[in-house]
Amino acid sequence: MATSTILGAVNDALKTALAKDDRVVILGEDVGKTGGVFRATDGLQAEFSERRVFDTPLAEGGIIGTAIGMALYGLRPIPEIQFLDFIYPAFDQVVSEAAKFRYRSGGEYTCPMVIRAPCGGGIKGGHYHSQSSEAYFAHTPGLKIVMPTTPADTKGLLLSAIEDEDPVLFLEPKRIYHKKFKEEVPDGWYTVPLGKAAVRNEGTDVSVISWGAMVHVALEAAKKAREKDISVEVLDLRSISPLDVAAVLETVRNTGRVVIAYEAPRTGGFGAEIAAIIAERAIEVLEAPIARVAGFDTPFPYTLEHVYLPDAGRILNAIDHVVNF
Amino acid sequence: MATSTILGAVNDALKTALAKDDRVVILGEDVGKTGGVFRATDGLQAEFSERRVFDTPLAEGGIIGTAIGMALYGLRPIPEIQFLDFIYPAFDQVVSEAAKFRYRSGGEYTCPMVIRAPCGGGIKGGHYHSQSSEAYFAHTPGLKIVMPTTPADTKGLLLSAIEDEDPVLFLEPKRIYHKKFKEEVPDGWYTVPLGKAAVRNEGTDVSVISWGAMVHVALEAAKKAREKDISVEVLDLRSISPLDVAAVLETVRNTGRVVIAYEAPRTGGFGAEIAAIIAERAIEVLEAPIARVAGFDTPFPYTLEHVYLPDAGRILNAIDHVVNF
Amino acid sequence: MPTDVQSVLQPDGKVKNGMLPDLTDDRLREMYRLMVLTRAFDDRGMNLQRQGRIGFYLPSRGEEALQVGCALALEPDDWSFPSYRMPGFALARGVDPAMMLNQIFGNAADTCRGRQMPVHYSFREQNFVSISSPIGTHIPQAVGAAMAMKYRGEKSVAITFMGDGGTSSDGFHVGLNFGAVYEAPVIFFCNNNQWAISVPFEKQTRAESVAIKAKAYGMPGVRVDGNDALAVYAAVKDAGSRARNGKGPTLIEALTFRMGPHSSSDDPSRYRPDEVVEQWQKKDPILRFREFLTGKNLWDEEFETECQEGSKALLYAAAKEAEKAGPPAVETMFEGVYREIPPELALQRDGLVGLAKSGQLTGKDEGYFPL
Amino acid sequence: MPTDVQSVLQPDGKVKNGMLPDLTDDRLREMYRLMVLTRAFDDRGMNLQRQGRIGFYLPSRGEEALQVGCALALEPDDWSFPSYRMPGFALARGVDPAMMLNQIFGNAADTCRGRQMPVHYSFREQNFVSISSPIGTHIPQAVGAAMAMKYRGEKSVAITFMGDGGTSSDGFHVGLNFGAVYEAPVIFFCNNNQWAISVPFEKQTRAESVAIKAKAYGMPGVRVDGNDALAVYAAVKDAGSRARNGKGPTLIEALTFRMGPHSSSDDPSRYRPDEVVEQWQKKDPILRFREFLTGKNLWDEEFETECQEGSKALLYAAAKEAEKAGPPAVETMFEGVYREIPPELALQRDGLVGLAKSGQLTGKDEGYFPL
Ligand SMILES: Cc1ncc(C[n+]2csc(CCOP(=O)(O)OP(=O)(O)O)c2C)c(N)n1
Ligand SMILES: Cc1ncc(C[n+]2csc(CCOP(=O)(O)OP(=O)(O)O)c2C)c(N)n1
Ligand SMILES: [Mg+2]
Ligand SMILES: [Mg+2]
Repeated sequence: MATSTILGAVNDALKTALAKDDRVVILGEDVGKTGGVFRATDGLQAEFSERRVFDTPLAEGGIIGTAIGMALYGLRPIPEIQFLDFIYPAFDQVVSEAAKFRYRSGGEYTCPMVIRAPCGGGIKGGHYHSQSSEAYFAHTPGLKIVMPTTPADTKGLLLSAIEDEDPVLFLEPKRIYHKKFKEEVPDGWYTVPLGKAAVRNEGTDVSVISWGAMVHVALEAAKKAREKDISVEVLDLRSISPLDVAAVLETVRNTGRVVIAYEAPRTGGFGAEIAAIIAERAIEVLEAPIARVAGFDTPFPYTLEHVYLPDAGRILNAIDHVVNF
Repeated sequence: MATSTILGAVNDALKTALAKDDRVVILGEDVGKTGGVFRATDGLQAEFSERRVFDTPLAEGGIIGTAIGMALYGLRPIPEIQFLDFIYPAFDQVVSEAAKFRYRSGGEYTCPMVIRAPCGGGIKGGHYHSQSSEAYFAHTPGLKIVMPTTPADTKGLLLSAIEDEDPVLFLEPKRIYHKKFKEEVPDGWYTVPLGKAAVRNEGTDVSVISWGAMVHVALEAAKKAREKDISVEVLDLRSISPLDVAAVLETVRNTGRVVIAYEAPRTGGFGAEIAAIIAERAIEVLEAPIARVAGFDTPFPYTLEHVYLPDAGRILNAIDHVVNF
Repeated sequence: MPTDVQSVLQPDGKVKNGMLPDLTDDRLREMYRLMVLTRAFDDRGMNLQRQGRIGFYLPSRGEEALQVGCALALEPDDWSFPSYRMPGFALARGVDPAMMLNQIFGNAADTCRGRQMPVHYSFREQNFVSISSPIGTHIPQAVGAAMAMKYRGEKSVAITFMGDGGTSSDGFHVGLNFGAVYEAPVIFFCNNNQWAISVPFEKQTRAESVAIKAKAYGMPGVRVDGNDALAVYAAVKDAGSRARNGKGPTLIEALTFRMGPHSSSDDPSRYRPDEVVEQWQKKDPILRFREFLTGKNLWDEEFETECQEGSKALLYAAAKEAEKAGPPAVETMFEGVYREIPPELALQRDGLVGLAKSGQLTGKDEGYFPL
Repeated sequence: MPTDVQSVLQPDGKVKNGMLPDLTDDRLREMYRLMVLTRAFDDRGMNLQRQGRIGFYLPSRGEEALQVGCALALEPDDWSFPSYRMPGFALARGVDPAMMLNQIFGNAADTCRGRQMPVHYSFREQNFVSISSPIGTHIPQAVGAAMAMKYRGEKSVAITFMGDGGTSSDGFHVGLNFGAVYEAPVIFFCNNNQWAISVPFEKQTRAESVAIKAKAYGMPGVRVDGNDALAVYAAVKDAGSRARNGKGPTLIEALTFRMGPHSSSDDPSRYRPDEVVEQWQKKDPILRFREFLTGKNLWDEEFETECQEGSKALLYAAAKEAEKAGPPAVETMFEGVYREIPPELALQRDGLVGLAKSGQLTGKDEGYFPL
């Protein structure tokens, strides 16, 4: 058992999967010799050969389209999209094809594959290297969507995704690839189940529901709230789809007050779905409005990114609001 | 003043705009000689020449990409996407380009244009001729989104969209192109403002908030509810973006009970945003959970489409639920 | 030059010197029978639609030769990623027409479980991959399957079909590029039937042909008479052996003509003059093949009746059966989105089934497809 | 054959017989000055990044000739849709380097108002259209602008640039196809610098060249030595006059080499051998042009110092100014999403401004771009 960052855990999971399962292949722009622009695939081509790990031409539709074909035929491809922002040329392949193959063919054809993509802000990437577009995919039946927040989860969730018989979008919050912490990550193959949320901080006064890098900001806010004697429960969704609705409802029942924190533009973000579920199924326990702290309804800015991204101060402000309602 | 269907009103608006403004051009697959597969552009090429109304090769990215270039240069293009389901090859152009041009260039370049696309189910079109994907676009700052429900609105909203200085996605619920009703549509140029909802039926017990073809189903449900002495207010959003939040909050304050009805898959649909706004800003007036009646979280099916699409029975069931809570 | 059009049969059905592919008399007669069956199937489909018994149909009249010629040149293990105008290809690959009728009725026995529009077939047994409507998406998928075959060291090929309109799609560009870069064992087959709904080929591209587009990807491009089953057969055989021998992909352009409407909802008289259609009428692929068979003493009236009446009777009976099968059950709508149904979707299902049982649903099966 | 590489200057700076474009001595010296300025700008950019004063930079070292040669062959009213590796093109179109520095600092004086990453310029005055990161999206946009010029009966052209990697994008395919179909006055200019980050040209396509891809669209494709400013100038002039005379688009492939890293975050030693770089070092476009000027007695040490030191001093001072300007105000972040700010967005703005004023924000400006 070694300590690892999230990025290291991604690499470890990929290596573990390549070693175990000959169906696994990795493809994408720059994933080969240079090991990916973030180095997530570092060393993998050298270890497993160009047959297993290979560079592609610059066309995301080709990357996902060929990966779908490989998956239909029985391989287990893990395409990388260099930045989630660049998945749009492949949007048709993802939403019209990967997501619908099993259903439309009555189960005759399936495409189990894991699309990996770094997502989110915090690295000064401007409009096109910062977006969190999980909500587009969450509104697309047939896809699973995962967003890890710790190194040990990252490896276990990625291996679960690779084992899964359905297409999974594995979104890696690039902002915490290296930062926040290292932790012990078990050796070898192990899985963390998809569709299960995790309570990252127990609390009684208010629930902050979050996912991705924002979970760490929520934890920071929880710490600050503690100083004011407010006890915050932080729920990390881990999977956007399937969604652990039971865990969402449970934390709401525990606290009766909810703040939802996410990076994407507020309107139509996945936080809206969480709010809607609560308003539909647990309204009787609510003691305050459901507050959302999110990115603003603007494109992702460059210079002011630190003001755009929800910070602990904004989450704390929302916590105060629902607690004092 | 002549009576017209929604489809007729689209044609009328386009003709009015072509006649008035030489910057207006119409492009798309089959929009020329044959006048569009739904005949929305019928007769326009014959009247205004191939210079103003022209067919394109089969590539939505090319249609929207060239339309953006024309708009940047000062024309006022109205590209047609044959079915909203086929906008995905142009998704990158829509969300990365059209939506962000004004912002990213600090206002130096703008692309006012109206993307017309028939949307929604009800014509037995299966997976790929039936989807209502407004939520994807509603989560994309920089776009405006309109969905008319009556002939007179259709013309007025479309002319507003054409006048607008920002890119507008004009979604036409194809299921009611001909059906439901004809009504008087004023001659010549007139506008109905974007961003204003309309109360289609006044009521006091419960609000049904809806948009597109579903508004008519909601009205049918309201009628049935009336028979049970339940008074239903039906709010037609008309614009998804900008959203008339004031009208949403007002109807909720009137009735204290809400049903949101939409065709798209339930999870992550735009109805989630409406529910979230209410849960955030009007929770104190709510006397019941916020109910959503929506498409299911499956791809759009063929044979069972009439069971997939929310019907008056399902809306009525939800009305009963919130009224008896 | 890719603009040469390869052919075996002359317009009068005579064979060009020494070009005849190596096919037994039985295979030749089988080709003919399959072409006749394809036309009968299309007629049946259009008829069912006109009678209001199905919602939509999309015929391939005039394109029978390329479908059958191509199918017979493949091996059983080869995979196909067809476009939607390929009933004859399915039939010639051995799909039971009754299964195809189940699909166009969208009934409970349909392999797609009534989930897709008519003609969007899926036939696992024949490695005939589920068709989707968005144009071109399947092209890189075929490349991916071919890459997987190569990865596994197998000798199979993948073939994929697109129309002339489809050559403008993103899928065409990325598919051909990836196919060439990875030297995948894949055949790109374009049915150039001159029209994409109402848009003629000249407005689709300024290239002198589809075949020449192969140059952009560094692969061979060939042009073949698509109304000549034997020429198509030969071209696909060639491309197949290149692919099987590690020489990578080929782009084949088969020149043909869409004799009918785009689909049951289309009225081509709005956009194309009858004269053009009449010209192509003379190049009817079935008649030409009949002349050829006659010249070889392989055709007589009895065989003709057997082909024609056999097809009709078969399809008539199968359509009746398919109609009887009835729609899939409501709860099937929730199955197969994922391998296992997620808890929330199960809740949605249970809610709907409850409403259905208690008679609260009011939606009606109405409306039919206008395109 | 499109594989012939057009050139004017031989590697030693000598002119091939009779090929010299019609340019005054002053223009020739201006070309040189602009190339030197471009290199100085790139050096300044990389330096500022290394010093931690800006977050990211992306140099064009080795590609100066094509940028300048191309820019000088255009008319002021022509529109350009550049890719991100074109600082020299902007400079040669007359953009003030101070404005470019404002952009890479993302400061309050930036035309983009600090909203985009460094090098994603927008300069309305020079018809230099706002750059975006997604590869290839701007290609059909250039076609649209050209279609609008034609629609209005104007004589301008639009030019658009893409890398070798960009030729694989969807935008390339649809852009060239639409451009050809509508005979739009557009020039497609490919900087084939052999690499797309770490992916070499051979893995990008199996086509024998980029230029040959023009065949797929029925337009002329030319190949030109991209390190030869005069050859590029001539090719763009030619393509421009074809376009202005209603003859439609041209695809130009300029062969060059990315001498530096992909960007300030890239380490090319991970994926390409130094030898290749050294070979291309010998083909340095600036040295070659200096030889040429020397041969024509248009160069001396004084001129060199003027170019070199002039550039450096200018950029040094401008960077200092740009740094001082400071970031845009928080409320500007909400402006310009739409022409008028929608009420809901105004609420978001007011909320944030309130929090900022009361000191409740805790986010820090940290993190820098790794790619
Ligand atoms: C991406 C996409 N855009 C538009 C359509 C609508 N559409 C269906 S068929 C068709 C024409 C296709 O023409 P072609 O590729 O030549 O094939 P053919 O119908 O002639 O066999 C169009 C535009 C579609 N299915 N997919
Ligand atoms: C759609 C898309 N995918 C991936 C990227 C990431 N990316 C940025 S530059 C680049 C390589 C581009 O190579 P090329 O087109 O040859 O241009 P060059 O950098 O050599 O000038 C890649 C893959 C992107 N910007 N857009
Ligand atoms: Mg066609
Ligand atoms: Mg390059």
